[in-house]
This record gives sequence, C-alpha cells and structure tokens, in this order.
Amino acid sequence: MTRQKIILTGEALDIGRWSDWLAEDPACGAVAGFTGLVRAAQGLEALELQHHPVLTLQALERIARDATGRFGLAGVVLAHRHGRMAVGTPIVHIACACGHRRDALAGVSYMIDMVKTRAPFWKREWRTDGPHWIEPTQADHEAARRWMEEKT
Amino acid sequence: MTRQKIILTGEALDIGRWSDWLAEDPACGAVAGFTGLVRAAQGLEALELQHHPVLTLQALERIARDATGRFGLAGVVLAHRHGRMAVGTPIVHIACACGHRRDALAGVSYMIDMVKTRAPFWKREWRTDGPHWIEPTQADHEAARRWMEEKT
Amino acid sequence: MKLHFEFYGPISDRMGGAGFSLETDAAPQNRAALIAWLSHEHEGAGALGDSHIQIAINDELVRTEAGFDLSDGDRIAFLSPFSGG
Amino acid sequence: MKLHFEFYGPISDRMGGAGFSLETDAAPQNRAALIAWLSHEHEGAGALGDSHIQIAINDELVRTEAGFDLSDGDRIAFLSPFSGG
Repeated sequence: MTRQKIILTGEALDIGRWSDWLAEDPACGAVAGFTGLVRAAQGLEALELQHHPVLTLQALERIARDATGRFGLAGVVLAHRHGRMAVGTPIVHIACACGHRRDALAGVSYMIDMVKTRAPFWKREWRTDGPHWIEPTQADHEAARRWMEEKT
Repeated sequence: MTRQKIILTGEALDIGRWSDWLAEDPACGAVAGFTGLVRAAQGLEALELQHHPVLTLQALERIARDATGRFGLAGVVLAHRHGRMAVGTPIVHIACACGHRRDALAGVSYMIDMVKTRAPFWKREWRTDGPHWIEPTQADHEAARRWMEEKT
Repeated sequence: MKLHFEFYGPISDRMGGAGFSLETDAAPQNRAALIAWLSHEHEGAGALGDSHIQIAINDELVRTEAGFDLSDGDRIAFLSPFSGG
Repeated sequence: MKLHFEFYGPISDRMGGAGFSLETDAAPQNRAALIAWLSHEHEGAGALGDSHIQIAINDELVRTEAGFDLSDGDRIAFLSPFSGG
C-alpha cells in the first residue's frame, strides 16, 4: 500500500507540493528528501538532460520499487527533469516516508545513487565554449555497486 | 560563509520556506533534508516536547556548527518545535546544502542523530490513559556514539 | 544562602514538580553531597543519583566530578536524559 | 529488411546524429557482427564496441551476449553510459 509518485517531466519540479503530500500519512514519523540542482560553474550557461522515451520512466519506476521493498517505505517521490535547465534549477527530487528515520534516509541515498548511473539519462553542459557531455564519476559507479553488494 | 538558520519555536515549522531559502545558493548542487513528525499510534492524543530555556538553543547551534565543519556545508537549517503537538505535526526539520550529495546527506544524518540524544529535549506522549515519558532508544545512543568514534 | 533547584524531564515527576528552593548555611561541594542533602529534604531525590542525569548551574552544564562552589541565589538544574527529534 | 538505428548520449556525436536507417538482406545476429556491419557504413561506428554501451531493441534492453534475431522494422538503440541526477 505504498503511496508513490514517479514523475519524468520537461516542466519545473513542484517539490513543495510533493513533500506536503508525503507528510500527510499519519503512520509516517520520518520524511527524508534530496534535491539535486544545476550548480553554478565558470562559463556554464545551461545543463541539458536527455532521456529515452520509454526506458527512462521504466528505470525510475524500478528504482522506486526496489527502494520501497528494500527499506520498507510507506511513501516515495521520485521526480526527474529532462530538457535544458538554467543554473539553480532542480534536476531531481527524491523523498521517502516511513516509520523511522534510518530507513527514510537510506531510501533517499539508495535512490539518488541509482539514478546517477542506472537510469537512462545523458547530461550535457552548455558552456560559453560549446556543449560538453558529462560522464558519471568513478565514485558514482562505486556508490551504485556498493548497494548491489550489500543486498539486504 | 555558511548560511544558517537555527530555530527553536512553539509555533508550526515553516518547512517549505526554508527549503526554498537553502536552494537559493547557486554554488550548491545538493540539498538534503529530513522532517520528523508526530506519528499516529494507538491511543496517542498528543506529543509534548519540553526544552530548556537556555541550553536547548545552544545545543542546536553547536550541532549545526559541528555538522558544518565536519561535512563542509554551505547552508544549514535546523528547526525544532517545543510544546504540545497533534499527530502529523512536524517536530524537527533539518536541511543541508552543499556542492555534493554525499556531504549533504551525511550532514542530515549526523544532525538528526545528535538532536535525538545530545540536545536538551524531553518527550512525553499524552495517551488516552495519561502522560508517558519517552526515553531515547539504545539504537539512538549508538547512532550518536558512532559519529563520535569516526572523527573525520 | 538560598539555592534554587530545577528539574527537567521525567525526573520532575519524581521531584514533585519543576523546582523548589532551599536555604542552607553549608552548601554541598560535590554531586554526592548535594544529592545526600536533597534526599533529606525530598523523598524522591535518590533518583537524582542516576549517572545519566546531567547538572547545569546557572544555565551552564557542569562536569560534576571536579566538585563545585555554590553561591547564594544559584540555580541548579537536573536534566533527565535527552530525547529530542 | 529495413533496420532503424538510434543513438543516445555522447555516442550520438560520433554517429553524426540521433539515428539513421539501413537496408540489408542478412541481418547481423550478434553484437560483434552488428558493429562490424555498421562500421562499413559509418566511420564512427567503432566506438559502439565500448562494452559500457547498452543496446535496446524496440525499447527493450537486451543482453547481447546471447545474440539476437532482428526483424524488418526493428529499432536498435545504442545507449551511452548513463549520467542522471
């Protein structure tokens, strides 16, 4: 009976509204969240996130389902932008609600680690000198692998 | 140059506004948060949080300062209610902003663990059969101790 | 001299409320002596010996192993183990 | 038969765009043969051999070790390593 919202959109993320929605469940004493935003950098004009028309949403759904089972979550929000975004724009928002803080926080960590390397997105920075693809870092790959190894 | 808001109040927490405020810093690509709420339970009518008129705010300030130094945070919100609260009411809200997700998430975990056992609050449930003091759990004590041991 | 006692959290139930004041000519100079004296005056005070209870003098936490030097009008607070969040 | 190719992420730069279509009478039946054939047709296609690039056929990820059986009109997508969030 998990409450969940999985959103893939080209529009601005409506973060406040989802947090309120998650906190409505009186059985949940803990709501943890994460928002990733376009970070200012020298010469950065915009960040572009490309996605796959079918596989990306499927991957987000699978990540949310896995987190729900693994951490016993009562509520999940996983929202991801695509398209071109200015500095300061939210790219991804994740929130987990459940009875206790440990599981809510772990659920958020798990989902952001998975979204970084296991969801079909491709990130491109538009800088003053042109476009540059951004690859996930080695640390990103290791973070995802660690979760796979410590199967609960 | 950390931006910070430390709030101890008997009024409802204004969570959405602080999250927006934290996300305003364009140097921060990551904002993590946690909200603890009064969880519904059989016979629970209200939760009461008592505090100390001087020491409680000092402790919150110290916890935020320690987290800022330890995780290199660029922005911190630590807000805690006192008084009597109905089921579903936010008790504590924590948010951390910084360049990268790991530190933001760790900062939130650290602060909630510390708030549970190192800030002078006393929690009392008002149930249909009267008031009951709530002690921190063994797990709460261990969580706080772990942070002390793994000094960075 | 007059000393003011404050009780926070569960210990306040044992002490019958949030606080009281006492007069003395010979103020106790360490935690054990303080609790022994309070136990004379109040039957629940034995519970104050719990090592998890912290003491603050005039709104400042003190390490009580070293003893302390109380003055007229001091406020001594006994803080039950914390449970926030 | 006609096959449609799609390229996602950095690999699309190497392949000169988001995709193209090709005709063949003998469809390749495994990843190595597919890339060898594409390399004939397009000079950037060697880069598709990178083992981190995943393949989806008709919007379904496939494990390419086992080989595959392509049909007329199939869409074969090459997905560069993901970088979300």
